[in-house]
Amino acid sequence: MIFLGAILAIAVTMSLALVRALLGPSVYDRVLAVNMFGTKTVLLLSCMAFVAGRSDYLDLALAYALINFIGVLAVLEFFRQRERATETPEGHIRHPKPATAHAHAHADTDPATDAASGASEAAGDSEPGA
Amino acid sequence: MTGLLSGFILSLCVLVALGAMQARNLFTAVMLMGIFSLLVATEFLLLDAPDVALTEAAVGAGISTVLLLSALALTGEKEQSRPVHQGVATFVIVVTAILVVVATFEMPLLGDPSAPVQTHVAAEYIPMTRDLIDIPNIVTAVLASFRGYDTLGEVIVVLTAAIGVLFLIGPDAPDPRRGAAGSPRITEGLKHHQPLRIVGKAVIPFILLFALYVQFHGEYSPGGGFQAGALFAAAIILYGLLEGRPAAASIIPPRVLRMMAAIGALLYGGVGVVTLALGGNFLEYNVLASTQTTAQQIGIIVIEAGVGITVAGVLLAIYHAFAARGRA
Amino acid sequence: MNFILDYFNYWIFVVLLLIGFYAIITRDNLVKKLLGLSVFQAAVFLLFISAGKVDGGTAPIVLGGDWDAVFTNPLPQVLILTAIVVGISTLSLGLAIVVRIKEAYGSIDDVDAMARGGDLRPLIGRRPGVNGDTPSGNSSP
Amino acid sequence: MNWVDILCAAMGIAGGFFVLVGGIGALRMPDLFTRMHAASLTDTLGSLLILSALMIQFGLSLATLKLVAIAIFLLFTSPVASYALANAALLSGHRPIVARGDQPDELDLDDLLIREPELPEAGADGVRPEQNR
Repeated sequence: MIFLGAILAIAVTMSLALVRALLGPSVYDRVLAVNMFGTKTVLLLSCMAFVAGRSDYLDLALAYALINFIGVLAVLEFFRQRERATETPEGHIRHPKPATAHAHAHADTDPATDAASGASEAAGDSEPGA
Repeated sequence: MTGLLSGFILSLCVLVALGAMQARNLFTAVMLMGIFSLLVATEFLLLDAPDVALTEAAVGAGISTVLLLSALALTGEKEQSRPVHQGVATFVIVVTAILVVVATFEMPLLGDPSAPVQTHVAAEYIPMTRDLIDIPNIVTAVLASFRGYDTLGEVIVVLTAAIGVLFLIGPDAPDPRRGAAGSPRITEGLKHHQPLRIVGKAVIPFILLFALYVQFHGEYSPGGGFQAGALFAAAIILYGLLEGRPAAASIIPPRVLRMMAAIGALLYGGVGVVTLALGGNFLEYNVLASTQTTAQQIGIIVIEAGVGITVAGVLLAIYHAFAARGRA
Repeated sequence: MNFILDYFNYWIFVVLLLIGFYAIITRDNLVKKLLGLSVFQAAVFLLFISAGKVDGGTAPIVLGGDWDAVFTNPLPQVLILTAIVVGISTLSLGLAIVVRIKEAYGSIDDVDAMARGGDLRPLIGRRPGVNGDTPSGNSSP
Repeated sequence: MNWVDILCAAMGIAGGFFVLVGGIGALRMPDLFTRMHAASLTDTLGSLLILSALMIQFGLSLATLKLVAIAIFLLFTSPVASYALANAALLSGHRPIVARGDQPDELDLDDLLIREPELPEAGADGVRPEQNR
């Protein structure tokens, strides 16, 4: 019962993070929410281990913490590959500010991006539905 | 209190599943499936199944996210098509729903000790584990000894799936883009992020250590070959993400991984052959040593090692196949 | 009301099962179908694990040699533990097929149209080695 | 309830409070970077408080060692993951909302960002040949 308050707060925070993951709007928000959710799961499991009186459940919490980190890195690697493979990353920016367009233009003049887009054109990287 | 928490987790499960299925962007769907997997794993723990929860966390939330993302990098993340067959689908769903709900009324209540599932063979396993095998983790005892044939079959299925994946997209499969002029050379990983590299590389040995702990302490705490194999694979994949896939391939070359996948299954089957040669039945561990519990424990440790080797080899071979596809 | 709460976990499993099933039928995108399959699969896993739960029981790992405690049924846990690993193997096999379809047809949506076209040649592909498929010295433009 | 339990309950509630604040911040803040800020900062403190309370409750045992491992792990990976995520978001063209002036582009972040170095010419670099076989 000692950790009732903590468990309650963690459970509520899990649902808040979930709402953020469902709402988005950008993919980065979702990744942030997934990361948060993972941390909260680790805490919840640790508390559950205490409540159940079984310290072997802590192995699980440890495994979750490790796996969560790998998940975030996999996402970052995915972003990096996408930046390389496609000229403009599509569908992940719904920023209300007009600055977005400018930022994009800026990114397009970046030599690295140019090189990558040239490469993907040369490869005939077929877009879906083309 | 556990019941309330369980209900809460299950409700979140439904929400996330709905969100994942509705998302038009497949990346979003994969992210939500990661959360879904964590929720399901937590629910497994609430239902007193720590071994299953550990497997789901390592495999479902970790490896499966990595594999789905590397597949999405190859196939694109936008869902182009609109939902189809909605009328037919609604009809099928309603019929299925009615059938399943009617069947549900026949189900015993959650936690009923007199439910049919509790009263037959399962009730025998616990005292038999105490008398014949004497290891604290009953799940491991059932997995590796009482239902050893079953697990051997599962290991073979996992191996077969990996063979299928390697036939389809492995290094020997036809790949129109490999070596073609201008194909993207994505080999560097996250090397340019110095903080990630430092922290990540500091963490990898601990993941490997933890994997070994889960493997060899699996008779005493949640764990075993399946979980340890997945965690070991996760550690190597982490290295591959940080330093680029070729670096990971230079630690354990894919050739060795394929051999590992086969050797693990062979080790498992080999124990069966040895017991046959010693005059027992297939996978009858009792002939391995003079006292029964020692013989059983030897058998369990060896076949769990086989399972771990196979699972690690299979998952890593699959990771390499996806990550190397279409790259120069 | 009591009756709804008694069977609450079963209702959730039914709902999850149907969500997955609906996605498998109505989504043409192949990756989405596989994700639907995962949800469906998770519902079955949850059903099995909850079948093994015993009131007042604890996880089937003996603490401190106390063999007389009430334990949750280990059998469904064993079945599902292996099924999860088999599940990811089949998922990756499915993804491998999807990747090949994408390479051959340029799309992973609208599979019916591909099937009607009946042209399987792109899937068969070229033999390795034809396309400069040597381990080194590749990718020179 | 002795004073240790009361201390642990207080730490648990304080940790829960910070975790909750982080959750509310992640939901209510106006843009990605403020959300990230809310989430990652409170995460660290909240997690540490809750885990320390658990450590005190478990006493000197293997469980405490595992909790220490979890705490250290979260302490290192969580900020690093936040950093990398923010970097990826900035690289992709997200810009934080700044209060002064209406031109967020005045914020020149280019020198701060860590970009992937350009790939060298094929064959001329030190990348190992593929080891697929």
